[in-house]
Amino acid sequence: MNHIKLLFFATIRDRAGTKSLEMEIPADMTIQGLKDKLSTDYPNLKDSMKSVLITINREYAFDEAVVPSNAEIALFPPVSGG
Amino acid sequence: MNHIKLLFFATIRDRAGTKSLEMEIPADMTIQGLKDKLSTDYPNLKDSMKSVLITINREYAFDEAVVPSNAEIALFPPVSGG
Amino acid sequence: MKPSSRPTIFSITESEIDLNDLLAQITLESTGAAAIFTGMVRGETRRGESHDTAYLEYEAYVPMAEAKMKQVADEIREKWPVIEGIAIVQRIGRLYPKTPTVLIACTAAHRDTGVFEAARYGIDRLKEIVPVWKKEVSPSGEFWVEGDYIPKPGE
Amino acid sequence: MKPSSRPTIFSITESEIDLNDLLAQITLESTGAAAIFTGMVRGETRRGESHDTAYLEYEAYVPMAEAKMKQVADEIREKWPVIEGIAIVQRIGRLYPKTPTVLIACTAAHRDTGVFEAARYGIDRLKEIVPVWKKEVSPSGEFWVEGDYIPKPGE
Repeated sequence: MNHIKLLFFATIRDRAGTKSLEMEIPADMTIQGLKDKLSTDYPNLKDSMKSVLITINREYAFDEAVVPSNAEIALFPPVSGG
Repeated sequence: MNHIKLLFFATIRDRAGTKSLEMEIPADMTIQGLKDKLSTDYPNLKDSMKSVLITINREYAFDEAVVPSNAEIALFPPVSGG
Repeated sequence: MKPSSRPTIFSITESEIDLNDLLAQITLESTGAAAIFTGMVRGETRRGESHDTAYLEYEAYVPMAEAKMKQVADEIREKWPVIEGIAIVQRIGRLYPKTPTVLIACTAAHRDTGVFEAARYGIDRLKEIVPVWKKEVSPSGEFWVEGDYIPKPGE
Repeated sequence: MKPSSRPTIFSITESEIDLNDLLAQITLESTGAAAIFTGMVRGETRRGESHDTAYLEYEAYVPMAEAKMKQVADEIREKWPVIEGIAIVQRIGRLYPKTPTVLIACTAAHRDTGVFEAARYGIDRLKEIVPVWKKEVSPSGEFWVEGDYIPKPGE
């Protein structure tokens, strides 16, 4: 199992009800797998998983990427700064 | 005769040796006529009269314009601000 | 000029954006021109659905946002190698109408070598890839403003 | 918005150019974007004949320069009617390297409606028709910088 840290921002944080979580995941889990797990474990997040942006260690990541151990994973909607 | 005020800037002022002059000119004198008069009266200015910009009452003026009475006439090189 | 002598400033801050100070920090002996973009909180919006805004609440994923600002600066330098200094600053927290919230400034020796285009590119890219979000609070409620850009792999 | 409520600032000044203050003066409740151009004294010039500059001495035909700045602002408003505020400031006197000498700033509700183009147009026009001149003083002597634009009737 791999230990990872999750960070939530903006609408995703509001739905998760928390800014961050730590969890253990299987060593070969992909971003898609992580989304599926979050949809199951946190039903409030299910709808958000379709359009969420995800980063691994502060770089944008995509469904097929495998989540490395001790990764900092962030989940957020498309950015709206400026 | 018309009374006018002349203002000189930048290189033209350096050559004229003064910032301003007042003079009387014939009532029908044009800008071209004024340039000719200045070339004769102030030989130092002769070379400058080819490329000088001239304004009448703070608007750009051209050779055929007649100089009105009490005009404020300015003579200067192409601008270089910024 | 060595690339190392070209200042690049990028920061997420809760403090007021000081244009005079930032401009001075990216002005070199060889600098003759600067193009600066700032965005402000609009109190009255008339494009799209007309509405008023009491304030905006900005938040950022700070370490990633600063890394992505550096990436935007790197992209600017690659596209416009003559750019001398770059400043990219995003203010966060509760910001009221008329307050500058973001600044992109680029300097160069001359104005005709890309400073305007570089600043424009900078703000466009910031709004695509720098992880900052704003919640709009108005007399009638509050809602998150959502962007629509989906970064591509490698961005 | 009534044109009368749109601020237009134009001035020839011997004082420091304060970007923060000028930006605040042209920011309305409906403003969301500003493009600002500033020019500075270059201490080192490498384009054309490479040379160093100790300082520049600026002079202006003040009342006409301010009238022509107003004309530049009017031209901007005619070409980009969405522009909200405009500031055009030229500093004169003895100015040393790295000092901002000129500023053109334009504000609008959104960044994609011409603010960048308007600011660029403003500095280009200022350098064509606003009667200001600069004398360059360097270790090797001094000379007047001369422009090359000849205004047309009506300009």
